[in-house]
Amino acid sequence: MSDLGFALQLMGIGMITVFIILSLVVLLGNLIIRFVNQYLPEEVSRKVEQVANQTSDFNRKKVAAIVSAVKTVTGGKGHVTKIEKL
Amino acid sequence: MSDLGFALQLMGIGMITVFIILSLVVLLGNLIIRFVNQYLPEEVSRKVEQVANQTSDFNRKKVAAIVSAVKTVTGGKGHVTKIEKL
Amino acid sequence: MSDLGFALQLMGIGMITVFIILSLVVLLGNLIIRFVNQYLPEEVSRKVEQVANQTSDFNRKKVAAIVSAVKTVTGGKGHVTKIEKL
Amino acid sequence: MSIIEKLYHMTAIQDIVNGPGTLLMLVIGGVLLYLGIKKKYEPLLLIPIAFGLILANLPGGGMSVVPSEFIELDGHRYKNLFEIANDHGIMNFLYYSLIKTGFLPPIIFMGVGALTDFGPMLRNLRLAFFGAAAQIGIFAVLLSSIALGFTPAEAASLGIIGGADGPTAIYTTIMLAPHLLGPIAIAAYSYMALVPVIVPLVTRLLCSEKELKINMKEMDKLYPSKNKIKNLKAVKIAFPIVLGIVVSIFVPSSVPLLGMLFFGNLIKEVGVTVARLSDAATGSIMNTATIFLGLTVGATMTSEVFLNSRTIMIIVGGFIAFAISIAGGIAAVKVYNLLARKKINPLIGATGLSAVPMASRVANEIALKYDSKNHVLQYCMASNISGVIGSAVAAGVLISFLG
Amino acid sequence: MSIIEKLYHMTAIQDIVNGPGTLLMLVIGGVLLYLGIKKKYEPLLLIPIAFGLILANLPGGGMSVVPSEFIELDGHRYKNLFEIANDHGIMNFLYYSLIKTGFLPPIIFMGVGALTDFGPMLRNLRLAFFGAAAQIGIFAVLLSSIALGFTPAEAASLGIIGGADGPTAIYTTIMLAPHLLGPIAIAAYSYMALVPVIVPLVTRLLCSEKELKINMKEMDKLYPSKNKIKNLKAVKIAFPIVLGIVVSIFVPSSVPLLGMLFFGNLIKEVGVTVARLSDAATGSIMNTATIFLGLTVGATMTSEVFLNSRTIMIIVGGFIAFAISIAGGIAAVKVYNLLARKKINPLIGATGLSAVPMASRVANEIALKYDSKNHVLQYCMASNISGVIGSAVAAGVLISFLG
Amino acid sequence: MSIIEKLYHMTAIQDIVNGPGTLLMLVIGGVLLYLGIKKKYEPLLLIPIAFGLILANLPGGGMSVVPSEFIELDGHRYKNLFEIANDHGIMNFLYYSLIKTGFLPPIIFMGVGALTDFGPMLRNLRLAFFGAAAQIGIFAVLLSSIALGFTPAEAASLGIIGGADGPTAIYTTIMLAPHLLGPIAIAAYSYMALVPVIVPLVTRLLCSEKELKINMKEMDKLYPSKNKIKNLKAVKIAFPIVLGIVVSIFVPSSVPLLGMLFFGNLIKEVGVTVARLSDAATGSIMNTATIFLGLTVGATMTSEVFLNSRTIMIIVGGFIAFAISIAGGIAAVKVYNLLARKKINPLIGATGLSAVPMASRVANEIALKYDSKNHVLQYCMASNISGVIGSAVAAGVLISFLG
Ligand code: NA
Ligand code: NA
Ligand code: NA
Repeated sequence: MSDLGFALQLMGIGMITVFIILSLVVLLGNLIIRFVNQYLPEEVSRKVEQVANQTSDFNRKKVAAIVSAVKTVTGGKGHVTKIEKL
Repeated sequence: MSDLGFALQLMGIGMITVFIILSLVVLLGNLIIRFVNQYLPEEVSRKVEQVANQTSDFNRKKVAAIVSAVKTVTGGKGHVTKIEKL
Repeated sequence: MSDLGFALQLMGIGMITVFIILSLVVLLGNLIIRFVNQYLPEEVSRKVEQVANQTSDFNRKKVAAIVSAVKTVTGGKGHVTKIEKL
Repeated sequence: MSIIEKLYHMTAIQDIVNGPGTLLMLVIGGVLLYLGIKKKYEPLLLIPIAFGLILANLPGGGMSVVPSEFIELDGHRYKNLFEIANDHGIMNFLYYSLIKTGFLPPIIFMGVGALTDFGPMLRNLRLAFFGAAAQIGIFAVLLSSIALGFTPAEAASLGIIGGADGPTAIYTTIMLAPHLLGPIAIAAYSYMALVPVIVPLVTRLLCSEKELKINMKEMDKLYPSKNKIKNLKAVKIAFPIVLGIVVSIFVPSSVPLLGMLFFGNLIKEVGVTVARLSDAATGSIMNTATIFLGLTVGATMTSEVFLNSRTIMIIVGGFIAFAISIAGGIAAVKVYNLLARKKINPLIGATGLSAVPMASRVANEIALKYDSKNHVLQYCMASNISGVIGSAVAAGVLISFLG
Repeated sequence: MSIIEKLYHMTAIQDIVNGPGTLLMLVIGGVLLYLGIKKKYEPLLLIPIAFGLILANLPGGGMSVVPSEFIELDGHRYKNLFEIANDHGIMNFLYYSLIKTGFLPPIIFMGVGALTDFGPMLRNLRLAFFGAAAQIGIFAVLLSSIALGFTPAEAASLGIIGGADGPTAIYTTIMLAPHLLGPIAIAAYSYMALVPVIVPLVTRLLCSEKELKINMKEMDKLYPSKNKIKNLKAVKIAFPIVLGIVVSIFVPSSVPLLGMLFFGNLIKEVGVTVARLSDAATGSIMNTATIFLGLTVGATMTSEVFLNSRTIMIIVGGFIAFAISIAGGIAAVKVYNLLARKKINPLIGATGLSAVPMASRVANEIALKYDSKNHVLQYCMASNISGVIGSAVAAGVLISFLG
Repeated sequence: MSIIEKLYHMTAIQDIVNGPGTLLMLVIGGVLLYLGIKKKYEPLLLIPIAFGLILANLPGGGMSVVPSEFIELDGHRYKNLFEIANDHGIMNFLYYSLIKTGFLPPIIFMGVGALTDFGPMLRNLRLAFFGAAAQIGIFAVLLSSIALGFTPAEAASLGIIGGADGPTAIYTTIMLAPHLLGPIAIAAYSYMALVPVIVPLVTRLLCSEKELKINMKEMDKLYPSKNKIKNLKAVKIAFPIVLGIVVSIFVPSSVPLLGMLFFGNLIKEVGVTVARLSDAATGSIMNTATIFLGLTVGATMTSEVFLNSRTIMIIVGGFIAFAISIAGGIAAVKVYNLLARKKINPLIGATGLSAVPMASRVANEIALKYDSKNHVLQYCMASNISGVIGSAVAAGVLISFLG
């Protein structure tokens, strides 16, 4: 087979595979969502969850840092008292 | 020698060695304590030392971070004014 | 050639090279400065620049940390209100 | 021989006199540094690549990567890493232990995974399809490159630039055509940096104003999706595991890339209990990998390897691959819109290319230009991230058939 | 051959059809992920191990560790790392450079050392004895495993699970029976995670309420110790140095483990002047080592290696080893209490097992359940930490005689 | 053989009885630990070196670096790293992969570069000259060492101690005389730690009070420099690029060191866009490299290698090299002052030695002692930093002629 013919075939195989896999992504994603909704709902409004998520991500590194820093500075006796709205 | 006999012997050697080493841990630990008490006492009450230790550990990373952060935000002119008791 | 003669020669080559390279450091440094002064002046008083530099260095790690930490603690609604002069 | 002569022979001046290619390479290194430093084109990679290129082209420094024939021995054996370091210096030690083994790109993909949030994609799963259509550039350029005389393996490496994903392009090239690693890496990262230019160019050529004004949020209101996600965390944890397994079954040769991507994503989503691991994956491991990847990729580009017509063809071909991929994504949306009532903004097709997250940001800006209330970022991210999977799958197919 | 056929052959579907073991392994991987993620059983290691296991068992991905015969050449020589990467992929590159060389466990022990505080042990040195008695499980299971048909080297690797210390178990197994690495690592980490179940079980079986109520602080008041530490910092610095030397003299084969442990501890105790080093040892080095240790250990577990009766025996044997070790520690306390006036709470014997610091926390909770004022944590930590030394010494003896 | 006999043979007691050198080495290790911990002599390196030395000298632990003949095979081939780990343990695995390949010193230099601020040098470029004169100690000691019977390669490694730069000394010794690595590294780092003693000693011997009172700032006011830097950031970015190229052309063999130094400096100066890279270079990479460099360099010092007259000569020779280098820098200033109107404080010559930044701090203190308003720190830093370049260039010359 010529290189070009082979390349055409490869194009076919490649694009079919990519489409199959991304179809599976869609399909399996939906199945996971349905499965989780059914068996592990833990009804959390998405928005709250998102914020919480974000917060906890920050928390881990930065809030912990600032809070413990303030604590340490003051030998465990201090905390930030004024944090106002922007 | 049978594998089982060998294993028994190994058990003996192993447990004896473990006991010898942990005896040495106890013995040498006590010797070090006595030696240090005698020649490098630097009478520091243990509790204070501990706190100091902890503080300095935190200090290094976090207090430095917060303090210099505040300093930098304010171009070296600012400092945290209110840190109150918890 | 004797090892000693060779060593003497090496001393000559070595010190000459070191002097050449450090002359080039001086020369090229001056050329770069002139070139930059002529074509990329961005007239910034050195002192201000230095401070800014330092600040931005700190900023990157620490100010970001403290600011976002405070933000996160308060869900994006808080900021540090009192930072006073030292 | 006098001292002066000895001194002269110690320097690399004679080499420069002999081969003026060196000077040209230094100029190219300077240009890449300029792009990385001043223009901020993917500086994390272009700066190390450029510096590696400069070091490699200064004769006598022993910092250039030698062709693999230099480390071949009789009987299908190779020099060991210690011998490579002894004979060819630390840059080859790094190259042959970290790059030629195919090690660093998967390691970087682990970090990419730990930085990737599949949330936007999971919330708009349908849009993930368009990450498939946007791989067409890879294969289109593969086809044309073969026609232009590249071997299939070389053509595949060239085409994969259209995947718009650095580690994927580098991994594929290592596996298929390592002698083209330098120019392909540079093209891949340069065009990713040029996404703010290329995407608007192609989009305006192919899309009407009306199409670009399609408002996804209103479409969502008109035709709400059935599956609300009730427990996002659980879904996000299950997703990389299931996907990892399925992809491994269907395209085994993409496992080193996608397996590590999904592993990185898993440890991110598991969260605080394994935060040590995701911190390492996105921090020290990824940064170290980036430095050594950049320096060694740069060090493959000696003048003999770089200064030839193929490099020009790679630069041109890479651009075409990018453009066709974007066009492919847009075309797929147009076809979809012909058939479906719930219309999709073609920008979501354009971002199927990947180049995460810059393509999405650029697409969002375009949308806002036409309608200042039309925020498409989250929707673009869906196809954008699926484009990463898409091109890694395409890479797996290519490696499987040509490797 | 049609496109569809080619496509099919690219996938691993046929392999799965041929070997149903793969599916079973995927289920096992899923269970381990569940234990790590949801049950939080040592997630830092179980999650990477489980993911490595899954990747290894998906045929065609080339992510499974090959038996060492595959890298042997004629004349007692081995493929070099570059060849291993070329022939067997990056997972074998990682395994044969980092694991089979015995490199990562000592590196992790350096981090463990830099995280360990010998303070509680130094303040209650006597209690360190009970870390010796709690190694009996190692040798008891060694004995029974030989009776069941394991080779001595295999039996030793199985027994060392009773040392309740991950890096020690892994290091010993690498040295003595690398083909059992996967199940032994999983058993070791699973049982360490199950310490909150196993310790109460054994303790309640063997101890009376009266014994569990023994209050160590009151005993200390009744019979105060003679040696108050006046300069804890100096003692803590001298301790790892002296211990390092003495252990090296008596059990040289434990030096890679204990030497690195004491080195890590030393740089921790020296403090701020070398904080860069201890930060690296406990941070980037240890986290990176953990990721690669987990993935590669997981990748050794292909269905051929894992799915056989020996694995079941290892799982059972490991549990017995744990239980006997705990019982041994408790028994030693009981014997001591027969002879001494200053009584010791048998929980301090139970924690001689190691599994730091979870065993101590669990023991403390048990004590508090019987008497809400009886805090034994600090005392438990003494034997708990000495148990780490104890099992590393036992490992040294085993490697010395069987390696 | 009885249990007791077997037990005895497992220990290293017999080896200690046979070779009393071991005990002496342990004492030396203890002294080095004392210097590092208590006296704070370069603790980041001396502590790992000392601990490595101790581990290496405890027979049976397999933690000592074996001579390179042990890894040589027939036909100019070497054992591969996997075989080295198998046959000689992890310490040799580390040594032969990271040190003997010349890998770690350039990696550390990358971190040094990312920590170095060329600003003070750029503001006082003229003073960079005096970093050249202060390399004379290297060559003077090279000369005398050859006279004392060292081979030229050994003599060069000894002389390079006078460069007062750890990674440079280690790199040169790896390339020229790896069997002397231990004592040379220790001498280099010890004398760098002793700079606060050596610099005042030599300075007071050679300089009058009047000279030490020369006030650089007033000189600057009297004879202001022509080139004010208008855009420091641009200059700082261009400088490492241009210097990297020029040095590579003139002394190619210094490229592994200086190329990496300038690369590290470049990513520092580019700033925030590549902060991930400079953080890695100065953080995880450099700290990890320091730990393994220290341990393995220490592990080369077995009693057979260390306990001989050459070690004494290295210790003495190193001191002389330091002293002559300082004197050379001072002499150059004196000559300059004879010719120029704008006088220079001889302390700026003394700091040409390098040992950044301690030499500058010490010099500043000396100046302040004579005149509490005479701050010379910034001026000293100029020659101080140029001394780093100077000794790396000298190293390049030596490697080029003797390697
Ligand atoms: Na893509
Ligand atoms: Na234990
Ligand atoms: Na120097």
